[in-house]
Amino acid sequence: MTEPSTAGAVHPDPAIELIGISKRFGQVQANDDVSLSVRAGAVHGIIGENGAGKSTLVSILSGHYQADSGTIRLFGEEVKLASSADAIRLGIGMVHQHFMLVPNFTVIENLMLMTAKAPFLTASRKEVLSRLAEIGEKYGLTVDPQRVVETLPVGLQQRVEIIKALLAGGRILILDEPTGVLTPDETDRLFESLAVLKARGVTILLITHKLREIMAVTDDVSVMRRGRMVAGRRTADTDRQELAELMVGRTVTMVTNETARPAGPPVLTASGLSLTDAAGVARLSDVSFTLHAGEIVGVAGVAGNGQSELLNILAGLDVPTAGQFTVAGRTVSAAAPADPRAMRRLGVAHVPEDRRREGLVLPFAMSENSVLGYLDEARGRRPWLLETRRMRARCQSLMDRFDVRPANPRLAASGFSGGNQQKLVIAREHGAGPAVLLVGQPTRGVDIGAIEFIHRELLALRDAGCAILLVSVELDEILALSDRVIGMNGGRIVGTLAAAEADRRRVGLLMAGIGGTAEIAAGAQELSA
Amino acid sequence: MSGPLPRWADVLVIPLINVALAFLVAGGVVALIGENPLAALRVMIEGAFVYPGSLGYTLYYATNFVFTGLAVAVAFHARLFNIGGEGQAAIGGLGVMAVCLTLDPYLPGVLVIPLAILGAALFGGAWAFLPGFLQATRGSHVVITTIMFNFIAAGILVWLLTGPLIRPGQSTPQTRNIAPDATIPTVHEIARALGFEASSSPLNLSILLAAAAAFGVWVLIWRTPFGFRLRTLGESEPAARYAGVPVPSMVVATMVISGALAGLMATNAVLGAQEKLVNNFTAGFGFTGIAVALMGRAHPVGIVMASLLFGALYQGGTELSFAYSTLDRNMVLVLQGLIILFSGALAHMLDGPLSRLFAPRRRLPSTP
Amino acid sequence: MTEAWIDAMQILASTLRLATPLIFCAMAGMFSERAGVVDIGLEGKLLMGAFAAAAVASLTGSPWAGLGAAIFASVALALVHGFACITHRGDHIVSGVAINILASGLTVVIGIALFTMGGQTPPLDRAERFRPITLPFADQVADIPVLGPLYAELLSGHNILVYAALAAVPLASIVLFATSFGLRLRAAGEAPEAVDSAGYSVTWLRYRAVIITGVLCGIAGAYLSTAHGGGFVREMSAGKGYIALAALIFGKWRPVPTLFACLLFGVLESSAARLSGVSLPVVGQIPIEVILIAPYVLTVILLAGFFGRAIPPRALGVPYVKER
Amino acid sequence: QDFKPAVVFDMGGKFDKSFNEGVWNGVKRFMDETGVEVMEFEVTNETQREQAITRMAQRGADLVLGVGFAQADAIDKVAQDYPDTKFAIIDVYWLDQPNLRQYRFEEHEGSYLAGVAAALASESGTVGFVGGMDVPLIRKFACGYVQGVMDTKADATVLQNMTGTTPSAWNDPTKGAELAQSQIDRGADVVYHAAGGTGLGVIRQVADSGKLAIGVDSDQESVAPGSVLTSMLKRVDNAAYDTMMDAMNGEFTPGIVSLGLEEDGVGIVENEANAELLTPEIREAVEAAKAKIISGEIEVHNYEDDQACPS
Ligand SMILES: Nc1ncnc2c1ncn2[C@@H]1O[C@H](COP(=O)(O)OP(=O)(O)OP(=O)(O)O)[C@@H](O)[C@H]1O
Ligand SMILES: Nc1ncnc2c1ncn2[C@@H]1O[C@H](COP(=O)(O)OP(=O)(O)OP(=O)(O)O)[C@@H](O)[C@H]1O
Ligand SMILES: [Mg+2]
Ligand SMILES: [Mg+2]
Repeated sequence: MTEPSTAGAVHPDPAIELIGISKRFGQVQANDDVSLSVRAGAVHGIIGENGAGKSTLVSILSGHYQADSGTIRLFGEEVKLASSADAIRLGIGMVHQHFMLVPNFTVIENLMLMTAKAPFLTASRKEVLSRLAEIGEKYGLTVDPQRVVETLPVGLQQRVEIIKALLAGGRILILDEPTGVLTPDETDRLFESLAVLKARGVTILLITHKLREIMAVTDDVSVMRRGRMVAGRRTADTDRQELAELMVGRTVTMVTNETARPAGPPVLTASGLSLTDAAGVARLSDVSFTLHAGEIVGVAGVAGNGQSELLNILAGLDVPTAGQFTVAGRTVSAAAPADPRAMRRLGVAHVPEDRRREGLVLPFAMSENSVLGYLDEARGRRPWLLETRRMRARCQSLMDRFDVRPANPRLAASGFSGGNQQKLVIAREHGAGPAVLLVGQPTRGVDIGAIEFIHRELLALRDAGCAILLVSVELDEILALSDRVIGMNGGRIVGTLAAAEADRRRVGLLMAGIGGTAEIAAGAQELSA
Repeated sequence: MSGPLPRWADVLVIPLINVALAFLVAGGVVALIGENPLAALRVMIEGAFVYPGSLGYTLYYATNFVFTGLAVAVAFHARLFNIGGEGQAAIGGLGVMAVCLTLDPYLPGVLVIPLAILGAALFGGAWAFLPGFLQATRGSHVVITTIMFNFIAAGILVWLLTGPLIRPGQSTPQTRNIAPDATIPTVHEIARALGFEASSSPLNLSILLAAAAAFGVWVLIWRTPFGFRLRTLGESEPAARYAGVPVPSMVVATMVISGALAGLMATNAVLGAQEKLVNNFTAGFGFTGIAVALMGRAHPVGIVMASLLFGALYQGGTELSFAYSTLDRNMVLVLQGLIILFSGALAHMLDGPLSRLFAPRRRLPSTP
Repeated sequence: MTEAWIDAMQILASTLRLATPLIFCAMAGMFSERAGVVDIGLEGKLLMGAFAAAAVASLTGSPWAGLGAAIFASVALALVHGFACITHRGDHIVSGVAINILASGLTVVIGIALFTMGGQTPPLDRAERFRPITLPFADQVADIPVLGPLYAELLSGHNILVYAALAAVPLASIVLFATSFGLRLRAAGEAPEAVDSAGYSVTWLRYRAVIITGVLCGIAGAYLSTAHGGGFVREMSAGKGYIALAALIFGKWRPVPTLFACLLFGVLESSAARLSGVSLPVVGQIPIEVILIAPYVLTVILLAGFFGRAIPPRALGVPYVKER
Repeated sequence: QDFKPAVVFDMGGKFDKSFNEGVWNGVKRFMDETGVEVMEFEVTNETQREQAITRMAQRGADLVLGVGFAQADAIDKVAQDYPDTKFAIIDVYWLDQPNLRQYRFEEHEGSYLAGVAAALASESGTVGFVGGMDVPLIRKFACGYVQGVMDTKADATVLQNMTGTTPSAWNDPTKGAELAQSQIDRGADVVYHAAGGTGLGVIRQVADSGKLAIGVDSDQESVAPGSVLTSMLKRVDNAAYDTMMDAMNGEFTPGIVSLGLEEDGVGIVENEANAELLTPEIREAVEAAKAKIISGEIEVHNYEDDQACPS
């Protein structure tokens, strides 16, 4: 196994050269003639919208996928990466966007999964322990080898992934969106580790959506869009504005919520909502807020901080373990649970976070999807039968109204693009004329044109008096649409900001769990220090 | 990779090819044994359609398979795998007898028959209730529980047929006969009553019930809100939950309907043909339902067609035993296993090659 | 007292004999399921193995040749299962059902073709069977109280496959939990993508697992027809494959608890043999059917999670798909 | 050739070395002597019987022979449907059709002799009986056997087990072996079986343990040479042979034919092969008992008469 080169001795050739890489999945051209060069010993960032092909590209580099065409060179030598094993042999370690760990194995078992060469584990165990000690010493990365992985916090699980990647040889380390699941604190610690690794001569390829991170830790940055590599910059020579525009391919002029509006009467009041999961972990703690007619309340937070649980409770999908909420005169609590159908009858519509799994039944025709959750719309004179014609007609009108293409109700949902699928889901919920609309990640994986359309529709719906609760991990989306912003962290509401006082920095602090105006001020100083 | 297949190919060509493959392999086995597969096939076809009464037998078997096939299919649509058709049918038989043994001395046949049919459905459904309930509430896999329930049903039936229900003074594990007017009339009896020549066979009017059941299942699955929810659950449980489908009760309801359909097989076999409850009368037909449902792509029309095929195979297969000393009807079991393998487990083996065959023009220019 | 003790030892010895095929099959299923492949087809492989063993033993006169044939036949079915489930991502349960039905048809069809005896093989004579082995000094120590009967009645006097079944349990433990292969095999059933990203082929691991399953089921089959039984009769597996699967679940996919589950089912069966027609104090004569269905009822109760819930391997039954 | 006889074997199969095989031997003798082809079918499932018998009649069989009481209902029904065809059935005596002959064997008498032999051959004083399906017919075997044992050795113990309650009990040799072993464990050193194919397992297990077995229906010496004390013969072969001959020669008569010791319809094997096991003393005792039964001095209780066994 190759030892990482020592600090300072930088290889003359680029550590990684990808030339003309293409990869197609079925109908999707995930990578289209992509070329990339990464300097040895540098931290190289890759950015791009959802679905731009970033993960695909690095998965090719780690041998997980095989490119349809193109050449790969490592330190000047052309290599063939027929499997992950080849990449590992060549010293490429990868931390995947979704962890590649066996959750109910111990840390050391997970590490041995890759390293064990001898038939029996006793020998391998000794070897891994000594390598682990070495890595701890060299890079400052330590973890209890006997712990079962699923009992570790996410940050530590990620550290196990990094250690695994380093065990592979540690010449090149690839991290695919490593911070998406981390708390700001954990993120900071990750970046500290990366600095050490870099100092030790490891070449690092970092994928992230967060321009702040790109600016903070990378030396170079490449931008992907729709499967192509569209630009490469020295980080020092660029700024966030330029990168953002490169990413989406044009100047970003999004609709924003300019008109400050007087809030209407309260339509949904939540008090003390809490949810403890089967494992006894508190997912949501004591959440209270009021939603008024004609306002959009944005819920900001890093994924996994209770927003999804909140949406599910309000939609009737989960029952709160404590607390209650009231809507349209009905109070829902553990003692008086409501199911999604009951919530819909109360005028609560719900655009789920995961449209492919929840919001749609992919093999169903669009017409059938257009009545999902609203079967009454499909009943005819004989209420025990569904009327296909009614269903199609309804779907057709939704499709026309929301510009869903192709506008054919008979086609299966699976054949539509993400943006069009999402438009149908929003059209369906919109069409119910709701008093409250719960929206989760309305524009995830949706292209910019559709984003604009969806945003406009949400604002129009609000103007018509609907109360909208918007959950999104996209800070920009929250800022653009919200009349008020609720910051969530660790299942709690950390603070609430009015549209006027909400800016990136303040909302970012809320997401980091730092709430209250005084605290914000203190936190801001701390961060800038 | 290539795009999806045209619908007609998916619905028609693929099942036919899969069945053809099964026949091919089975033919190979016959050849290996040293017999001519075509000659054997001919014996089976003649045995299924040509001899007097053989068509009646073929349709009688097919009727059984329609019920058990529909039972499997309904559960399939909710992505539940009900392997318990065998046990549910057996208990359905008990349902028929529960009604007939208690009521046929007192009530006229016209009243007993509908009650007995109801009994078959109720008992069959009840036997599927617990596996469904355990799946819905405790997550016990319905596949394993239904297998266990098959064994338990067989045990209960043996106990009853050798004990409390045995016809007095008899050794064979079976009940007394149902009063003649309380049985479902056979087709040859009716034909003879109308003055036609008809060789006797167990084919009886339950076949009409089977046809009605097939149509009913079609309406239920594709035309009712219940069916919509059931299919939603089958395609995506998260979507079903999102849409407000009460998942646990849906699972239970689906299993009960599935079990009731399997139980109805007893109306054909017990109330129509044997006119008494015989041990082991289900004879593996519950398992055949799996092959039928897979081959018929869980659609009532497909199931009716597949049932006819299997009816012919079962009837024709018996003829093998008469015609050959080296072959017997177990050849049909081999064929059945192969059909499940090819049209079920290996269903998508041919998708790739076929879609290339069907859609050469739809292929996108791929990067060199 | 000694009488009762000897009785107990004899019942346990019978238990051991009856549990042997269950142990083999359950260990077989453990390999497959730990690697992520559901195996409801244990029953079919067991039956096929039983047939192949008896047929070849009868034709060649050697039980060892029969054992080899059983392993071969059972592995062949295992590979069909692998081909459907691993290579073609077919439904594991459908494939298993197909294999069970196929086996119950093929054994009879081939049996009739070979022997024209209605699907059975000719009864095997002594040389064609695995014979009981009397352990050294069994007769001498038989009279020593307590330990004597334990050795002479319980441990001694079984055929070699019974001892092999007992050895299979620690062996399975070692392979699964102390070797690199076992580690990766288990990982393939928990998180196949982790195995893949570590540079090992999930497909090949799973294939090896189903092959091991085939081998063990083959041995179980050979035991049924050439060791415990003296020839093949149709459907002689009689649901043992399903019971083994239940034992595997009951044992939470762990070797030692699974062994005990097998022994529990074995006790039920052996007491069924001894209790038939016997009138017990208090309860009187237990209907034989009650004892016969007890394993199945027990399994359902276990599955319902009333004795603690079994958590299956996470990727069990999930085909590993790299690219959609 | 015009005469077309047919035989429908029952569960257990025609090579069960026992009941069905006995019939098969008679059928074979008939075929060998007359050159007539006999159509045959083996039932493997309860639902096949009626179809198989019907099919035989349909195919133009002049005589259809059903093997075993389980076919009673089916043959009763088909006999009505095909009044021109002749039918015969073994082990049934309760039907009434003008074209049906029924054979009844006095198995209790033969079993009595088996009991005498077992009691005398046993050293431990404990002997066993393994029955197949638990039905009155098999209880009749057991009952006669017990009487034979007790009359010979009053302090003997007889262990009894039935294999099961369904027809599959006729074909479960492994279970038979386990039952035999459990009896041996409890001290039995002679085990008599009346269990069809299941009995093969009984004999094998008994032989493996170095004890003695008593076979049933046919001479089962060949199953485990040197370990079979004797076999209780039930001359179903004669029944099969006679029926076919009669039917061919136009001498077929309906009604019940009873075959006991007197008619040589039952008995036990006494020949060269078991000369060593079945010692002259035993043979003597058996002969004496046989004479007494025929003369009526000993009355062997028939379980079927009152569904009970005096013990
Ligand atoms: N295994 C796969 N099978 C089919 N299509 C895939 C597969 N993996 C990715 N894709 C498709 O390829 C395209 C590029 O995906 P990729 O995961 O590389 O994007 P990404 O840039 O990493 O996006 P994100 O920021 O959301 O992670 C998308 O359209 C995606 O749907
Ligand atoms: N992960 C995926 N797996 C399979 N097919 C996919 C995947 N992602 C997208 N597709 C299919 O690829 C096609 C193109 O999808 P894509 O999302 O790239 O369209 P698009 O041009 O971006 O449209 P839109 O602007 O509406 O998002 C669609 O038919 C879609 O169903
Ligand atoms: Mg990605
Ligand atoms: Mg898109």
